[in-house]
Amino acid sequence: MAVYNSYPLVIILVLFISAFAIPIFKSIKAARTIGISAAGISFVLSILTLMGVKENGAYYFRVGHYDAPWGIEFHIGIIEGLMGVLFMTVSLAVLWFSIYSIDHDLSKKKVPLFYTLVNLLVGSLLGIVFSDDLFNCFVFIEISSIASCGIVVVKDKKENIKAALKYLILSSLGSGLVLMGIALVYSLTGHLNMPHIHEALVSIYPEHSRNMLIAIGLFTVGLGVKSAMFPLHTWLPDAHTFAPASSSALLSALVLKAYVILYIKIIHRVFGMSIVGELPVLNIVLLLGAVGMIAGSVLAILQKNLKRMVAYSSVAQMGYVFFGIGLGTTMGLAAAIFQIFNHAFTKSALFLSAGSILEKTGKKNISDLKGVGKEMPFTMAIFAIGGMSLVGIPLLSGFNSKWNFAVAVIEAHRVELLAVVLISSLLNALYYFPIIINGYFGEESLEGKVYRNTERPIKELLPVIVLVLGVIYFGVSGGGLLSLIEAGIPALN
Amino acid sequence: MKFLALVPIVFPMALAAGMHFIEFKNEKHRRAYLFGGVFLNFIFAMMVLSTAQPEMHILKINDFMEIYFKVDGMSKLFLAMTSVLWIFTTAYSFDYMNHEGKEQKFFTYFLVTAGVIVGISLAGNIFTFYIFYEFLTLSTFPLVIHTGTREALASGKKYLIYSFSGATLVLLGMILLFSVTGNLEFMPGGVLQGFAIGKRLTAAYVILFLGFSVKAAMVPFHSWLPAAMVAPTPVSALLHAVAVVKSGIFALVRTTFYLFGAEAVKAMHVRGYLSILIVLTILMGSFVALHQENLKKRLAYSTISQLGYIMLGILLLNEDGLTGALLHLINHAVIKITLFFCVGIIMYRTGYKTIGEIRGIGKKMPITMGCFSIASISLIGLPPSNGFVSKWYLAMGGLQENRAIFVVILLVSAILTAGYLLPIVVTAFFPGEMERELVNKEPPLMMLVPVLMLTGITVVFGLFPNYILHFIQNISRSLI
Amino acid sequence: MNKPAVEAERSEILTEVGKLIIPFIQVFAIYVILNGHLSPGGGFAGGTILGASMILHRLIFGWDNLISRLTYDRVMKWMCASLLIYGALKGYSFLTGGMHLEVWDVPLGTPGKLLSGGFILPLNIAVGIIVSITVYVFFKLFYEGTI
Amino acid sequence: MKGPYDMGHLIANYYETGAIILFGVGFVTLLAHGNLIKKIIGMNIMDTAVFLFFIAKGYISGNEAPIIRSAKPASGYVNPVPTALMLTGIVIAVSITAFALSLTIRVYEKYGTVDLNEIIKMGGE
Repeated sequence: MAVYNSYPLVIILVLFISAFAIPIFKSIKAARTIGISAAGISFVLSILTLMGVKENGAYYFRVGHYDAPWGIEFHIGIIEGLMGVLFMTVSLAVLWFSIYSIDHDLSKKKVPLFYTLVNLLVGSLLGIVFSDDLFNCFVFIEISSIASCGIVVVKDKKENIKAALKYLILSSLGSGLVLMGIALVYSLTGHLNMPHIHEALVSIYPEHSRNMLIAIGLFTVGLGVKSAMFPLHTWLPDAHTFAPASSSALLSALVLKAYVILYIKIIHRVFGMSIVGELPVLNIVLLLGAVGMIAGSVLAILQKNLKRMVAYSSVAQMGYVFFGIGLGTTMGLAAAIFQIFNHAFTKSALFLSAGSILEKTGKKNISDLKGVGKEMPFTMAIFAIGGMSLVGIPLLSGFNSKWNFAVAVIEAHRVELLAVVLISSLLNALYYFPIIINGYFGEESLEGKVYRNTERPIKELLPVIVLVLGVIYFGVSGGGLLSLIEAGIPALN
Repeated sequence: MKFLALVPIVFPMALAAGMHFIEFKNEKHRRAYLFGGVFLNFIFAMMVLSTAQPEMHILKINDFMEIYFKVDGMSKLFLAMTSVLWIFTTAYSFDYMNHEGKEQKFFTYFLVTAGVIVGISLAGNIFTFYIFYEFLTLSTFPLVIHTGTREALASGKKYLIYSFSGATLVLLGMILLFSVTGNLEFMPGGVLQGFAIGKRLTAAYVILFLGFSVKAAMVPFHSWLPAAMVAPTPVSALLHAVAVVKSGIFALVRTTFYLFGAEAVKAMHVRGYLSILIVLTILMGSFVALHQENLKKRLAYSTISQLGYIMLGILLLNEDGLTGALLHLINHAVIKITLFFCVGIIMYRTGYKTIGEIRGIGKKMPITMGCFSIASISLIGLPPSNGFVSKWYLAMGGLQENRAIFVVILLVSAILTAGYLLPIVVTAFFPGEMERELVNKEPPLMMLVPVLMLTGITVVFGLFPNYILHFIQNISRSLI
Repeated sequence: MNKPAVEAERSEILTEVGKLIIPFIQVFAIYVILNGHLSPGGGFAGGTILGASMILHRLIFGWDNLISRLTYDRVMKWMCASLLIYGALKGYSFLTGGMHLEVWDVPLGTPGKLLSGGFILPLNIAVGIIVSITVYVFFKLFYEGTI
Repeated sequence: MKGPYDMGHLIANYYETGAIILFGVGFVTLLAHGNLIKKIIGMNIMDTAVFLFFIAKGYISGNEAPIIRSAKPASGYVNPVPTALMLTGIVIAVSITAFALSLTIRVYEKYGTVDLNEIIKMGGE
């Protein structure tokens, strides 16, 4: 048993303990130091974990003194390791950005609370990713829903409270459904540990297929609500629009993703493709994903508020993820996980830059943003790169992601679905390009604007630039990541 | 020297970035910087073309995504054409843009586009091509909306939507093709050796053809081109004659002969349907051009019709047809850029935009209008102009395929071309009663010299077509 | 945490009964917390009882000397400190258990001996503090409308 | 053996039936009511239904509560795992409820109503 095996647990412990250490000190400076250094330590540990897993393969880590059927286990494969690195990278960048921006959104008293909640949130999300025990996952889900509502409502405006309440109600609906699903699975098998459930389910499959269908349906809807699967996304635009920029970035980049990872684990580790393949669930997920890809973009086109538009675009991008899962092939799953990376980096960069624009100019409507490219050229450039990545300009990660989906669709012999992927990316162009164009070009819009008068200093933009570099890196050399993901998928089963 | 190919691509972009850091003492210094830069880039491009090692693998992301440059006959032809014409356009733009304003911005994107075009011509597989094809849209877009008026923005939006829809189709076609062959390298004769021509390949070809024909302004997808006429004249000239539409044509040649191969396309039985669209393009372009009052719009529709010839030549899939098409690619580029420059000079000197306003202008600007007349005659295709040579080969190609109808169409269209170009010449030189008072004379030398030299090239190509003809015949022989 | 503007007049009966039973409730709470190390009881149950006694105190005696010292910041500090202790102890046993490291073997304990239960006693106390404070804070939140 | 669609199954497994009915009641209350308080009540009913379901699943008729006093073998006790899980579940449900209620109070302060439909109607943006 190598030392790195315990790092996932250490990461979660460090994040949780630091989260509760913050309120003791109360000063903003201490909160920042503790919060960011905990995230930094976790970041390093997550990289070490990934390196270890890459070298020695997936492993189980027993939490506490009892072995699997009774105790809780973590399962760390390459996918989980990658997710750990992704989550820690994004949250570190967001925390770094929040140093410069969070004071603007929150009252002084609330700033330490924000850092507490962020650390709690990231810790619980990683718990969802790592844990191999369904009930433990449920506990982490609930912690994360409270914490994510918390980082919405921490900005004390009435819209935020409304949005958080809407979010809380729908997400507790989702977790209720998930819990019912767990109850059904438990009543069928008597286990909560994923591989054990899987074994038991396979042995009793044919006679209890209806029960399993209900259970997996409950999981689909429950986790679908939480990860904004298309018709269940109604809470998302409000929550992501009104939250502070840093919170929106975390919510869209990480929170949605953890539930998707859990869903993938439920499909592949709990039920297994041999059972799920017999049930019609994946086709429905595929359909909802495809509809979401189109409808999310159409809804985004209709929006007038910049952050709201970016939020609706998340619905479309999550549609891609479900689309990939719904294909039911290895390549589809790999494409979905790659899209998780792509979207996490791109969308957090978009939210942070949109938040900066909102913060510095005070304009939230798209129609008011004409000429903002002259006032904040670098922020706008970051926004432009993010937008272009989602549109699918080559050499940015969005293009690679779409390419993976195309390959997956062809491999699954469903060529007609290519049209959905391409139409969706065209629709993306329809709402990102006008903003970029109106921001940078056009005689009328540039009049009276002073060059760089509201620009953030480059130092404050560095975290976002790091995220954008990630977008470019995955665009230029996405092959490495994809083959890593593909290598990790067998361990999921 | 693996990265040699990157030099002419990156160098102009570096120049463009450099413009923002260097403080030019006066206008002259900047002109020297720009002209020197573009000329140096021409030399770099020539160095790449004459390199001993024609294949350059730059970066491999996965099987599909590989940045790969290759020098072959086709890229030599296209790159030589674009980089020569680029020099003329640069020289011409100095004075013209002085009058238009915002030169800094203009030359930035102008240089970036120069690099992108080199990338397009050197691309060794369709993925690399696609990247530069998208970048071409992005880098020419600011040029199209250069004036920044509401109208310009609307046209720019149209341009973007058309181009991206086309590019999306291209992507779809690429994916379909890749799913069959797993190889997207440009190779003479195509990558389809040993593959049965199935529905998917046919679909891929049609989709790629339609996708690329958006930039080549084929008829249902042409309307961005006249709309983009709001751009300054050098940009229009570039869009039409050199960069954008020609890269669409270039892409069609690459797709048809280097990816699918003439044999495979012949076996697909889709040529008939595509050539209906193309014939429509030729005739409609000419007919609409007849009714255009605005000189630039008239030239724009003329471009649409002339591009139809080239696409027709490509789809004939025989040696003479392809020779004619490639020859017309070059000839049309030279002629059309001359015509646009002449119209640009008129606008620069007088501000006149429509045919009614230019009565009698030939007497005040004899050199400009003389060049315009020579170019017009060449485009109509009267012997011994270069237009005649290319149309001759196109007609030969049509006859070889036993399609006399194409020859008829070519003749009709030639008459129509005369119908929309000659009135300009006639009104300019023979104003009749309504002569107008014009005080302005010929434009500055920097604008006149490029026009004269281009006209000279047109004449030389018409009188001595053999050198370039041989080169092109070699290419088409290797492909069919 | 400001003093509410209007305090209801205190009832004599309530005050006297409160004085009598609140200490008993609290002692019982502590008993339940301590009893939980190897037998029924424990921090959660005991903490709830303790929290209830604090609520009762607040209801009967109003804003008096004792309660006014339990400011939000102060109780939060207590709670966070308990959480830290809890996290550190659990983290230690999770990690050593998971790594099969027995640096210091935590004893399983024998029924009836309070200190033999290893981490269970401090964990129970921490849980008791956390739960009682949570219950009390919830009450305050809904009774007074603010935290 | 009775067939799979026999109503007798519903009666025989009355606690499961009851739990599912309760779950449905909670679900509909949560979704259909505009009033936030009722929504929260529905959420609680839903959670309670799951607790009931879980604990019923752990119960083995005739066995003792799992507090080891005598030397009875393990088979003599009911399954303690669901109970332990549901204890956690209850704590979670309580905290979510409390959080939701406190948010409701704030919403009432700011909007003057607890009806979500009305709030959305006024919601400016």
